Amino acid sequence: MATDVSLPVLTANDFASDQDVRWCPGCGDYSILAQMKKVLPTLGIPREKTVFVSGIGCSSRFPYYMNTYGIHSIHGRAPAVATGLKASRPDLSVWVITGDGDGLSIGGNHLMHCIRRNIDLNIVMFNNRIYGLTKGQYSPTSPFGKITKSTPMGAIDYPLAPLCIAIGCEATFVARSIDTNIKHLGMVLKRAAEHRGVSFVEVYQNCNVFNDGAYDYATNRDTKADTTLELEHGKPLIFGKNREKGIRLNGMNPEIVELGKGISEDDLLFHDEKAPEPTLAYLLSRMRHPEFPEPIGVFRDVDRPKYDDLINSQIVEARKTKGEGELQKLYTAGETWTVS
Amino acid sequence: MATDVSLPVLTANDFASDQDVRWCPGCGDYSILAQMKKVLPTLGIPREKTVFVSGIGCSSRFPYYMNTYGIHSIHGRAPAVATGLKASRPDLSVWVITGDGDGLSIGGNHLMHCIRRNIDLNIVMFNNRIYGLTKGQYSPTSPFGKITKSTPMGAIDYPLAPLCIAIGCEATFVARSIDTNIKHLGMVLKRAAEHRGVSFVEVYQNCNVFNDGAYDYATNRDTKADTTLELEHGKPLIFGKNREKGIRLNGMNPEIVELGKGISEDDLLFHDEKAPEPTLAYLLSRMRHPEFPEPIGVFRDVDRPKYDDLINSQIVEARKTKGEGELQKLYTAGETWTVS
Amino acid sequence: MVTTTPGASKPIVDLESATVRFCGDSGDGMQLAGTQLTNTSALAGNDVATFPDFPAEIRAPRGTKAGVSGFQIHFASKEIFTPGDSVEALVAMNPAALATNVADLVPGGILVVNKDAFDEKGMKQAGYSASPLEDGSLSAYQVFQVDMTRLTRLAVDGCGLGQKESDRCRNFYAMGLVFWLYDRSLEPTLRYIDAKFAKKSPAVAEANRKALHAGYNYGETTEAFAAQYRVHKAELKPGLYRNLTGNEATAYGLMTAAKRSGCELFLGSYPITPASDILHELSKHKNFGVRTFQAEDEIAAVTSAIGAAFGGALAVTTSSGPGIALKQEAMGLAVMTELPLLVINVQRGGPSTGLPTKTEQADLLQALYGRNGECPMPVVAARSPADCFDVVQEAWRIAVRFMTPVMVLTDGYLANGTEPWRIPDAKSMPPIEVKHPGPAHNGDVFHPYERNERLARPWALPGTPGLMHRIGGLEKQDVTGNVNYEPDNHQHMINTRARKVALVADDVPEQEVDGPANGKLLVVSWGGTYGACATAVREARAAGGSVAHCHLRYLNPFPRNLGELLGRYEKVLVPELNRGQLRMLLRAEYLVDAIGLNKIKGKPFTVAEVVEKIQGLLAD
Amino acid sequence: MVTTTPGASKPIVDLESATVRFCGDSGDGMQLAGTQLTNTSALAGNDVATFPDFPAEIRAPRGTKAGVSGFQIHFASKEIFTPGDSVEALVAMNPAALATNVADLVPGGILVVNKDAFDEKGMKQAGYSASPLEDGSLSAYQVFQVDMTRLTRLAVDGCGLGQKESDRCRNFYAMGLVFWLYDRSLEPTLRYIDAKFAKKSPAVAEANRKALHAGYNYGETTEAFAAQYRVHKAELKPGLYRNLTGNEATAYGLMTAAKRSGCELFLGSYPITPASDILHELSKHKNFGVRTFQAEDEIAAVTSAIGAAFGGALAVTTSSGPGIALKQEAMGLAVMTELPLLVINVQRGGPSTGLPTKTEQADLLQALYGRNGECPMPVVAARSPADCFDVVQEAWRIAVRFMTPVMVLTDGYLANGTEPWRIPDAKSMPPIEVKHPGPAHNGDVFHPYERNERLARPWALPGTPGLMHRIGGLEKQDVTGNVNYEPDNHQHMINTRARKVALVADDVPEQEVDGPANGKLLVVSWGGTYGACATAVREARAAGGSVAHCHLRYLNPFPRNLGELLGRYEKVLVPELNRGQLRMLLRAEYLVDAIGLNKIKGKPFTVAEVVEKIQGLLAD
Ligand SMILES: Cc1ncc(C[n+]2csc(CCOP(=O)(O)OP(=O)(O)O)c2C)c(N)n1
Ligand SMILES: Cc1ncc(C[n+]2csc(CCOP(=O)(O)OP(=O)(O)O)c2C)c(N)n1
Ligand code: SF4
Ligand code: SF4
Ligand SMILES: [Mg+2]
Ligand SMILES: [Mg+2]
Repeated sequence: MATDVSLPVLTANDFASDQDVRWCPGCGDYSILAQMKKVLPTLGIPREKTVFVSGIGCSSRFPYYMNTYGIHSIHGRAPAVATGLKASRPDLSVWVITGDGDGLSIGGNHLMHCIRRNIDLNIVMFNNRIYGLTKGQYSPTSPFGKITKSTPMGAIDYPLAPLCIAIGCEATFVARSIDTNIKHLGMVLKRAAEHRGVSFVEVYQNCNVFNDGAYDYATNRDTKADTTLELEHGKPLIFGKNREKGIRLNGMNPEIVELGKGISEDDLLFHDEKAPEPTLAYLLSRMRHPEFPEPIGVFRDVDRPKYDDLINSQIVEARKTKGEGELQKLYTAGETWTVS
Repeated sequence: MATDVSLPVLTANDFASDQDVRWCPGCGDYSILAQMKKVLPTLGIPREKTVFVSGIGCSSRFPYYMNTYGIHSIHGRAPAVATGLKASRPDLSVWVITGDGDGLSIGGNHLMHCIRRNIDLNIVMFNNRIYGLTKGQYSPTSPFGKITKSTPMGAIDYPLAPLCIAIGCEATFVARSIDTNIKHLGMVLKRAAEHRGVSFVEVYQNCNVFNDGAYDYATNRDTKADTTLELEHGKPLIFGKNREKGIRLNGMNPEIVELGKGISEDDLLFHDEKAPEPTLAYLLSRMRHPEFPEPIGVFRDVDRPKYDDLINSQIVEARKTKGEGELQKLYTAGETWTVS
Repeated sequence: MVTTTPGASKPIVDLESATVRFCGDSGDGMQLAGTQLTNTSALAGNDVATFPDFPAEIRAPRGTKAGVSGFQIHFASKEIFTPGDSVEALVAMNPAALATNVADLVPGGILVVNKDAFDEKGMKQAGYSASPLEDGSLSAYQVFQVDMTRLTRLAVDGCGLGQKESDRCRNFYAMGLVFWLYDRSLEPTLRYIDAKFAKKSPAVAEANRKALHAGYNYGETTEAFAAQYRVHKAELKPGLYRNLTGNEATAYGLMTAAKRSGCELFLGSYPITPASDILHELSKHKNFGVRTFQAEDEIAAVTSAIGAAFGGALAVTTSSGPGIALKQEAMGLAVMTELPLLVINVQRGGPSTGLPTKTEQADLLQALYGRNGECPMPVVAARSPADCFDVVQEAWRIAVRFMTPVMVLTDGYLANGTEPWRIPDAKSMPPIEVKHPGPAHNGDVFHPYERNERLARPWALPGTPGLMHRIGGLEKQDVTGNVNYEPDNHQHMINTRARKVALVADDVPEQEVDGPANGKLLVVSWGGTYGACATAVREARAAGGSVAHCHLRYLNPFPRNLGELLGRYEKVLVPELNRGQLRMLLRAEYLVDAIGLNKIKGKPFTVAEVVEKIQGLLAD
Repeated sequence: MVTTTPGASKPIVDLESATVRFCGDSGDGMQLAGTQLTNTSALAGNDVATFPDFPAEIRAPRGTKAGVSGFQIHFASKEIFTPGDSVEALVAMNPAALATNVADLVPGGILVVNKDAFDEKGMKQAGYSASPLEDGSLSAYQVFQVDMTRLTRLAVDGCGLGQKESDRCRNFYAMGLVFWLYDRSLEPTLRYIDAKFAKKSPAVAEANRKALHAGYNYGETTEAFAAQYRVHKAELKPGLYRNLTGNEATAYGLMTAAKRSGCELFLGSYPITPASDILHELSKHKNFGVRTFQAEDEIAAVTSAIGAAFGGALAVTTSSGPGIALKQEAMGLAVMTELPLLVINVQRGGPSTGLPTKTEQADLLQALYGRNGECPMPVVAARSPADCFDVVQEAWRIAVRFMTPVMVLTDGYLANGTEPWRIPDAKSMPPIEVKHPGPAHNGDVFHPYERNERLARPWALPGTPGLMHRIGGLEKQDVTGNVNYEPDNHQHMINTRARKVALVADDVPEQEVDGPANGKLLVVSWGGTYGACATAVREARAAGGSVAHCHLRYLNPFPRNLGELLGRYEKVLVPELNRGQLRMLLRAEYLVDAIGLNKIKGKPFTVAEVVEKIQGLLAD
């Protein structure tokens, strides 16, 4: 398209819409928005070819703030809306913005099916472990025992792990980042955009009004080096302030070990984004604070034919074998007779 | 309850309702029904304490044929219906009967959430890899490329693996059996009933009208010894006509090995239903024909507090701390004033 | 009148029309038998109407009443609109079929039974204590007991088929017999056998051929049958014809609308009886660029269609009963975002799961009021199988002209019923105009909710430079399309959405009536009851009654002249397969004391039922 | 009349009623200020009515118009039904609040502004080019510019709070000022401060106390205010009172219905504005045996409730707008299985996501017709916050007496509004009778669809020996409850379900009217518009108009005498916060040419709007 070629170099500001942002001051959503605006200009995709689709929730207001096409749809259905759009308009770059409630509570089934179809969408789940927009009920990712407006005696549902679900549906790209870790977040968003096929990104996001500090352990200067672990493809799993700790495989389970004392990097578990079997990614997705440092970065990045390609190649295929459809032929197929 | 004590010894027939069974002749559902009728009398639970809840589908007609209480609800919602019933009536033994479409397509989200809550339901999914009742469209478990009424050029969605999903939601009991393997099926159903907490059982079921032979590989005398593997707790993973083959762990992935030739049983992967980490169960759930023999039996059986216990213990707890609720106290809580 | 044609060994009785029903076990191939007689009669130049009657979704054990499948064909030398109230000839392949169908056979009618099926077991399953073939309970009919099983086996002997396969040829034997009875050519069926089996399995082809001939000859040779019947050509509009079911017509209509509007067709659907065949049909035509998405549920089906509509597709979702209920929330989003979308409801028996394979008209009020808030959308309904073809195209025309979702109502009776369809000329069809705004030049702002004279907003497609905009389900500010909670804007938008839908009335033809422009009684109908009502009104008028017929295609908004029209008659009768939903709308809108004729039995009206009601109203 | 009371330094003007509104940023604690004045006035013996007005769900940046939160209190020495059309005193904590609220202040009304907030930034955010405090645009009002921020900081100085915390005390300063203005006691608020902060943080408690007194003394001492106002006790029914919001009343009503019927309360719900507070309230009372299940979505919420109902619980599901649309399919299952179930719809602005925090009455037709097929269920609506308490109990009484789901309609205005509630005596409430059939003795068959004189089927609970039975969404055979597809049975069941719901009319009181038994005009209203309509009709009558008021609690079925009643007046007016949904039902049912007064602005009617319409109709 002409516009693609004559595309002026865009800046983050070019991706800002004219609407004033209506999140609470201090909300983690702001920094995700900022990183998205930084990343998009680096993708070489014009604004008019980019579409943000969201459900309902604070996070789902996101599309209003982007100077692209957008649909702020209904609660939980963004993956389905985006599937219809991408399947019929493969030329577009389609993002899905969802929350832990929007995406895993009411929308869990759509998420699951759009992941298993491997349709080329970039799904970003803002996980603040709470229902923000409705003012503070627990969500499917709220920890067991969490006290909220709807659980004064503590939640009795065991939380879902977004990445475990995604991997259970054989997602071809799975990653995690943190709202305040802006460089890392930008990197992850870019990787997600570059992956062909479905990309699922969980972002730890602080809701400073209804769930403040949910991720203190992972963001706080003093502790984050010990509570998170940055995944790097082909590298051993090392963490700690002085990178003095590592993850080793003990049978089928991970264990934390101190480096030195006869344990060298080679004894550690090495990360492999490209592993055809998702077993490693699954194991990593189950490492949870406080027992383990929580991995951030790209868990899995593999290739598989995409739904949007497949649906269109069947059309090409059908035209090749049957020829471009002709209505008159269609009408007259089968038994006909003439009345004169 | 009186009836419990004075309970006459029941037989399979006592569990048969007066409705004539309306499945196609030769349908795999018949043998599941037969096994269920055999197992129930062995549980020592009176018929009136047993409830079958189903959605919509051929499989979901099941409750009509059982002389127990039952709800043939609406498509995909059986897990939610059963959750409401079990949460408010913990004294009942509640079964959920669902199909691969009912449970994984429209009902996937309810299934996921009822599993993660670990509510004490016995869920049996009749997986015939097709929509039977609506006469033969592909389902979420139909293989890629499957040609059906709605996919004349082959399905382009990658199938979901019911057990991977269940394990991804941290199911506390996960098992698989086969309609025609009646002894094994009976054993698995009994184990499911005995487990406290949610039990998820996938049954390979033949739809001889719309998907005949889908499980030929796993049921056919000549091949089944090589295409399936019976899991036994604490035992090595061995299969093959002469039990000559086994599964060994190669790094994080399973591989098939020939026994003998320097490879002994001890080199094989040993099954552990009770493993606290579901990594092994997950790995087993991903072994698929033709690359691997498909495990049948109990994949996982661990204990965790049940939702139905938790919701009720909060009530007990509240009564202990606040005392049995009194309406008058409730009304007069907070600021009141008298008009005379 | 009876004639004897040379060549034919028996006298031939000429009939103006005939109604025949094949019935037997689901496994007996009755649908095929019916289809063959239908095509043969159509090819012979008759007007035809059919009514296939399947057993409920779950397949029942062989030989049980629940497993009975039937197919009724009405063929005539005059224009007909219904499959006929009762049958003049009934073919019953087993006792269960006899038990469940014989009541519809006219006294003196022809009854052909497969005698071999009337054994102990068979009769028990049908609930017969004594054999109806012997206890005289069938004395009102001309009963022909044929050993069909035995004779078919004899006929196909030597083709090398096993017994089970041989017995599968029984329906061809029955066809042959009926074809002889109505002096029908075997050619079309022989062609069918060739096309269908010749390659796949020559033995089966041969056997079916033999069975067909055997049945034909049985009629010819046995003493049993005294005469043959003949139904002459009908006076039909000249042209090329074919048979079509309502669901096929819907699918073809959608593909045609796509071509006419230059949009690509996207169907988001989830299987459900009786709508699934639209999905099946469309998925066969990928070479037309048709994309069919079998979604995980109805909500994903409709929301995926909304996404496709945003992208510029002719977006459709199809369902029935409970599936439509599930789509209501998302339809609200389509109304709010003012995107063109077709929601096709193949109505079935309700409430809840109800009677999935039976027909009903009870979703009209849901179509109008099933959503939260004031959420208006146009509603149109098809009146016959072939009419589905036209109605979906008209619905799409409205959808794009007014930028609105449109609900299309058909029903299980239309969906599976067939009628001869005069094949249109694709090239001569006018385009359905679709305009998308072009790129905007730097600086000038785009207003996604700026409206034209029809109050339609622009359909700006992603990919168009400079038109980037966001839509959603929160209340919108007019013109800018920004989220807006201001009281006056909300009132304005509520009024605007309502006015836009109301304006559709100016864009569609005035309502016409069949019959006198004023008089004693006006029969107002909608949807699948057209045939019965049209026939009944004509009969009543032929009998001298002052009665006219007004059949509504547009249910929201109503045609602009409807109120005035209703006023021209002393009484208004509204026959419906529900408890009076259209009646209620007419009463509320026009304060007319409309009278109802209501039936909810999972079956269409018989002409007689409507005639009787009309006579009654004309009498007093 | 002006008096000077000893002790009070300024003259006191007696008023029959007063309307005050606090408004400011969401963070300014205006809801608390309003609640305190409400309670204080109630304790002083006034009748009170309130209207909290929250910003839309998403929190807006400080100081913007979108972030403005308001709370209006109407207190009087007479009986009142509404929070008042306009306000006589307005407290605006910042420019945005002033800009969005000043229009509602009566000319000559008292306007108190926090002068300190009127800086560059603040005024820009509010869209003021020039300062309204200087450009004379407020000349119509008595403006009092108070340096609230500065004065509050001064007052709390020494309590050891940071500036941010100090500024949080501003609302107490404002309260103090208003309390002085209306001669209100500070006691209740001081008690509140104690209860709320004393333990948690003595410093904050101290600061709030100081701010409160400072505000009060400011009024007392500054020259600015010429007089104080006083509203005397109202003549209220003797008894013990408290304030209650509609959502609290709904929760209490449910708990009461549970106790009265001996059923355990099960709530299946999914959070949604403005219904969530019912879930929140009920989840606090587990010691009543209340089970609250926060489901994964609305469909799981309602279906879990259906499961609980099968088990014998008082099963409820609560939602609003889009959430109710999603429940329609499952409601059909409840209708088909004939289980008692309450579906509570706290209506909000629609369509689609609409205006989540605004009120509307546009879900009435959806309540009646939102489901597939003929799917009738009773519908009742609450008329005031406290009335929710009675309506939900009545709904449960109907549900168990007739074995049917019942829809309860409230709205966002009732849900968050408060009114004084005369606390009933729990012990003296009659039981709601619930019968469950007992064990059956071997052999005798149980018929789950056998009916009593109300056509209700037995509520047989799992666990009861001998009563094992299966229910579901497919059409049922009457009496046996077996799946059945027979035409006549379907017709019979459709009629039976409809008749059963119709019979409810014989079980509820006849409709009453307030005013003359016949005359020129009857105003018919339902739901939350009660207050405005009742007040308007009384005013119009006081002015000599021949007008009566008929407020419907029962919307399906209508009270049995309604038709006759409508006939007794020359004209019928139906004011609704929708496009005329009840009006349409009345027109269809009774062929009465009802006239509509319709407003859809997310706000309740003002009394003046209704009065004007009434006058207009009485005039011509
Ligand atoms: C059908 C429907 N049900 C419920 C709601 C109310 N609702 C809006 S957002 C939301 C959950 C928000 O949580 P999450 O997805 O985590 O987003 P967050 O606000 O935390 O970013 C709910 C329950 C709705 N708008 N629509
Ligand atoms: C809301 C709704 N959508 C769709 C249907 C139609 N329907 C009934 S069963 C079914 C799928 C059945 O497949 P499965 O769950 O695998 O059961 P099976 O018949 O194969 O045992 C569908 C799509 C329905 N009854 N209700
Ligand atoms: S409520 Fe929480 S998530 Fe929502 S905007 Fe405010 S801080 Fe962000
Ligand atoms: S259609 Fe298939 S699954 Fe259904 S009853 Fe027949 S054989 Fe069984
Ligand atoms: Mg959240
Ligand atoms: Mg299936």
